[in-house]
Amino acid sequence: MSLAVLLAAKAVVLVLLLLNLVPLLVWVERKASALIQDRVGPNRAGILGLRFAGMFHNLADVGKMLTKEDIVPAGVDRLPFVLAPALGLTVALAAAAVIPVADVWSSGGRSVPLQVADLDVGILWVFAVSSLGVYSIVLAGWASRSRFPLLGALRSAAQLVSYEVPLALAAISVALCFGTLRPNEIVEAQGDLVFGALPQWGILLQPVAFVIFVTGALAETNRLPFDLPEGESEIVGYHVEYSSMKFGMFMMAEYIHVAVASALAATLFLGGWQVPWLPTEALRTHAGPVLAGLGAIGALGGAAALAGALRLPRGVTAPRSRDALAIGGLGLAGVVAGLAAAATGLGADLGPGARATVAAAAQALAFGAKTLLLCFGFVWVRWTLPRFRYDQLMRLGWRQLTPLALANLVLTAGALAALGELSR
Amino acid sequence: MTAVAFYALGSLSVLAGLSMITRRSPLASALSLLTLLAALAGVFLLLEAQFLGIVQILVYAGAIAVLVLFVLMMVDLDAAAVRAQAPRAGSLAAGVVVGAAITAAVLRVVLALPPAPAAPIPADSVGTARSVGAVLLTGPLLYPFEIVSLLLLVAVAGAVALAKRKV
Amino acid sequence: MSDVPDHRGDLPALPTEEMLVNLGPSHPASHGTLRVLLKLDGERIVRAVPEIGYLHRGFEKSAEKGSWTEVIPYTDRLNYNSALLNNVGYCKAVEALLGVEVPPRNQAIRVIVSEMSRIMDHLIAIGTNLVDIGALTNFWYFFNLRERFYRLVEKLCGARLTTSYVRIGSLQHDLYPGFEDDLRALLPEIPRAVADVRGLVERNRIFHERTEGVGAIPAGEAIAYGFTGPCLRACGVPYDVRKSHPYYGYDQLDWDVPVGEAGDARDRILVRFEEILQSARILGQALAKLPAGPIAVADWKVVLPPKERVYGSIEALMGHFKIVMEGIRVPAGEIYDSTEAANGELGFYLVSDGSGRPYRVRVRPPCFPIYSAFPRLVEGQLVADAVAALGGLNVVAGELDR
Amino acid sequence: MGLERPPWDGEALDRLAEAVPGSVARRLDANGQASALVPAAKILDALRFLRDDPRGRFEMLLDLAGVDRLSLPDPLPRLEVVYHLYSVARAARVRLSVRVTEEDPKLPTATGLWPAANWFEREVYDLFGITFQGHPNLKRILCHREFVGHPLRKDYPIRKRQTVADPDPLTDELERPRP
Repeated sequence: MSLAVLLAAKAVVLVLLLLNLVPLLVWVERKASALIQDRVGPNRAGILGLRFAGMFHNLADVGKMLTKEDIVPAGVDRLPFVLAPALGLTVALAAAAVIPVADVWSSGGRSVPLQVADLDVGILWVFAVSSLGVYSIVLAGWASRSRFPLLGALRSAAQLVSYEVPLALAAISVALCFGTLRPNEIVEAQGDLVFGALPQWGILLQPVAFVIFVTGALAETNRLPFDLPEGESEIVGYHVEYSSMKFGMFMMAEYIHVAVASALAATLFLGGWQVPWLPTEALRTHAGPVLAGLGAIGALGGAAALAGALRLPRGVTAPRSRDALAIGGLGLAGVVAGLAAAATGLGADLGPGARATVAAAAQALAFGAKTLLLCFGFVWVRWTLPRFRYDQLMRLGWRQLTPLALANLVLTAGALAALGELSR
Repeated sequence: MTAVAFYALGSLSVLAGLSMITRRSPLASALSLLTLLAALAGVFLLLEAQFLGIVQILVYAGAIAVLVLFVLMMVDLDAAAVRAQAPRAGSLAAGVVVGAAITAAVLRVVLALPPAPAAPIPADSVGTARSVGAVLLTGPLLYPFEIVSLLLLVAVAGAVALAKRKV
Repeated sequence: MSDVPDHRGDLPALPTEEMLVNLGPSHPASHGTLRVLLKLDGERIVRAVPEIGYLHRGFEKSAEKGSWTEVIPYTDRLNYNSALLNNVGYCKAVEALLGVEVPPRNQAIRVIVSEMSRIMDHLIAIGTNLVDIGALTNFWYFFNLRERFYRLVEKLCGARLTTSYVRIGSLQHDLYPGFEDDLRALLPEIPRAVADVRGLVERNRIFHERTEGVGAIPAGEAIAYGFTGPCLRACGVPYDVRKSHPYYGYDQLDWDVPVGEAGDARDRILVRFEEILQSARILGQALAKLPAGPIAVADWKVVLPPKERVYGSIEALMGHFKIVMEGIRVPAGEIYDSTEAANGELGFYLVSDGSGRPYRVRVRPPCFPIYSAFPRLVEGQLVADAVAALGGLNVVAGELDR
Repeated sequence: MGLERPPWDGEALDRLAEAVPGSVARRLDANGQASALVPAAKILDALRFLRDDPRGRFEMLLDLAGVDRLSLPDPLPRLEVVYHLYSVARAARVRLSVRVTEEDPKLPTATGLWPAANWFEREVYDLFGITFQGHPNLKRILCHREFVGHPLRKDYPIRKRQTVADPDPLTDELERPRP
């Protein structure tokens, strides 16, 4: 039964992690767009005078979403109308279940895979589950009994089904290279080196697939330049008739989709939890220096926060002095904790459990960094490109990406067959 | 536990199937179909046929049922118009006959199967992508599989040609 | 990838029911209160029926109620993105009917405020058009510059939007000391902002695909529909009132009329880009040549005498009294006079009965005939094209509905 | 810097008087602007001549506006429609005026000559109550469709309040053939 408890615990942690990633991504989106657009971005909402560079706007948004009147327009199909946002959120969360955040934690005969479900066909699971996300949009558009949402739903049904094809083909090329569909095995395989120097990441083996995958992922997450189901300046979107937290759930689902897509792209192409040049065994053997390195990174981050805080206006009356104090305090705490960790890593002798934990932490950090980098890429693209038109989108999907992905797949298979890799 | 899950999923799929053919609203029918497909995928997963279960969702729920919905949205059937076409006695009877025939055929096949092996099937032996691939692409099923693929390709080409001509 | 402007060949045709969709009167892409009823076959527009009048305020009727001067604030509200251009256009028409000519300094100032206004209008037109096709960031690059212009306008006129700066035969007041420096400091910002936005769109394939051939109209048809301004120039017709019928010394300045070729949404945007730069050129030259001297005509029947003179002399007092009580007496007659506003030829057809009140103030708003061609521009194209085309026309409801 | 008047093409009107007999009832040139009073029966011919005359080439209907002459010195016939034509090629303008009586405010439509006339004429119809015969879609354009009266007429009571509520479904125009 402890297996079930562990599974449940991992699922809860994953869901909480993803749900908390949403405000972070929203914040990144707002601040990054502000940076790109030459403006300040959110900086007003605060708690006790603390503002934290607009971080609390997300809290305010949650309060707003939860307390706004929840309007269900007359004439809608009630059940699907209510079901749609919940479905979207559920599906987005479920897709992440097979993605490993670190290598299997093992110590003294016990081993815990650091992912919710270690499926043999894990990659397919992500596609299968996220392909259900289209129902959320289609049902929302249909049930609203309104023309603009219906247009959004039509666009969405066509778009999501179309882009799944190149997306899956790109992923399958990678799976071919590594000979498995199990995410953890794919990541493990990416720890090997090619030419004796470079980590054998998916992006090195399959650069074309990476481009196709990221393009398809943008389309699957309904982000610019593929945000046609939403298309706020044209058809206003499939969720026009939604308000309050129902609308909020669509938004959350979108950001979770972004996170999941980034995580999957990191898993397939950027080596997942692999710390470059440091396979799990090496991390465990040298857990002390690794911990010291992590501590040093934390200390550097803390120092950066402290330095930033020192540049904020200070003084009793300055509006951001409390921010300076709080951020500076946190930065100081980070420096102290980082240095302490570094000292522990260098001084103390770690047990096998601790060694595995340190290795897993380093890998989880690497994975998180890669995922967030890709998420930032999503944001960056959104604020740079205009939106496609429906026919252009379809043309890109069917006439360019799909043949390209097919050719890539055939070439990959041919190359692997020539190298005799397929008989493994 | 497996048995409980099996009976739950089984009855869910039967209910969803019934709901699919009895619902007046096409949308409700489509949603019932979706539920049915998901429940069947669950059954496959219980049988350690991971690949099949997930492909079931990916292909049928994720693509085909979406296309069904897509067409439904385009056509936007009026519920009243559907109600007006109440099933006639003749077609109802024909349905019962055909249904009974199919059930009989399925039962015959199922009853003729050898009894289930006593030991549980090892998880990695049949349901994985590797084992399915081995059966389909290297075994005696390779030629039928490829012929079916060709047939589907021809069907797609034919559909495109027909749709284009209608312009 | 094909470049056919007509998308019929590109989408496989599905026989589907036609759907009616109301774009507006409240829609994010209408930038005001416009309404278009669209009949759609899937996403393709079979029929577009525009309805206007949601912002009809009876400008022409209101103008008949007060004195000639009292019309000026109403003109602010025509194309509210470039109120100064409307002020100049109206006052120039009344002065033409009066037969007076404003002094050179006044003319130069009018050129300066007109071009500032034109730049501001084009910034918003391009910015919002790009927003309509999903490129949101450009909007801020332009609006930051526009905001700096607005600060300048506010410093000059005391208002940002409703300027009412120009007076018949005069101006509200002369430039404040230091205006030239403020404007000169702003001039280098203009090409910088344009370069920022061009950098994002000019070699962006999505931008070109979204705008090329969208809402296109050949030159001959554009003329028949009464297109003027950037929309006509995008078709390749170099018609600009400032060049063809120069006023205020535009002919003595060195600038060019940019033209496009295809008359589509892309050329409208590109022409406006270029016009912003040309206006910046004009601004630089006008600043360099800004003459000294009075800003008001020396006729107390047209402009209010200076306050110190009113207190000191009976003639000035009489003049002041007459203008305030009766208004400016414009001789009976009719006149059509036009200027180049941001959207095209802004014409005023004035009829005076010789009293101090306008008998008829007819305004020819440039976007009225342009918008009337909207169904012609978008039928057969996709919903997204309608939105992209609408933004390029820069239809301003204040001017359209009056 | 002079106050430059745009060239107004009086000669085109002279040619018009010659080519279309009876089309120029009177010249109304004023303030240096060439203008002619044209009888309602001749207006279409006059417009067509000016548009097609190779020496005139007034290919643009710049403006079309109404005037209620009720309290002008020359008040009858009461309603006037003013056409401003522009030649892009020659940068020249002319003005034509047509007057119709209050009792029979009818004019032929110019939509066959210029598509621009469509909305201009609708506006004049809306605000002055002049009907343009043969117009493909003569309905109000600025005022609400339930509005009663023609507001730019001088005798329209400006204090009058009207309740207009029912939006125009516009579906009638969907079926109308495009001119």
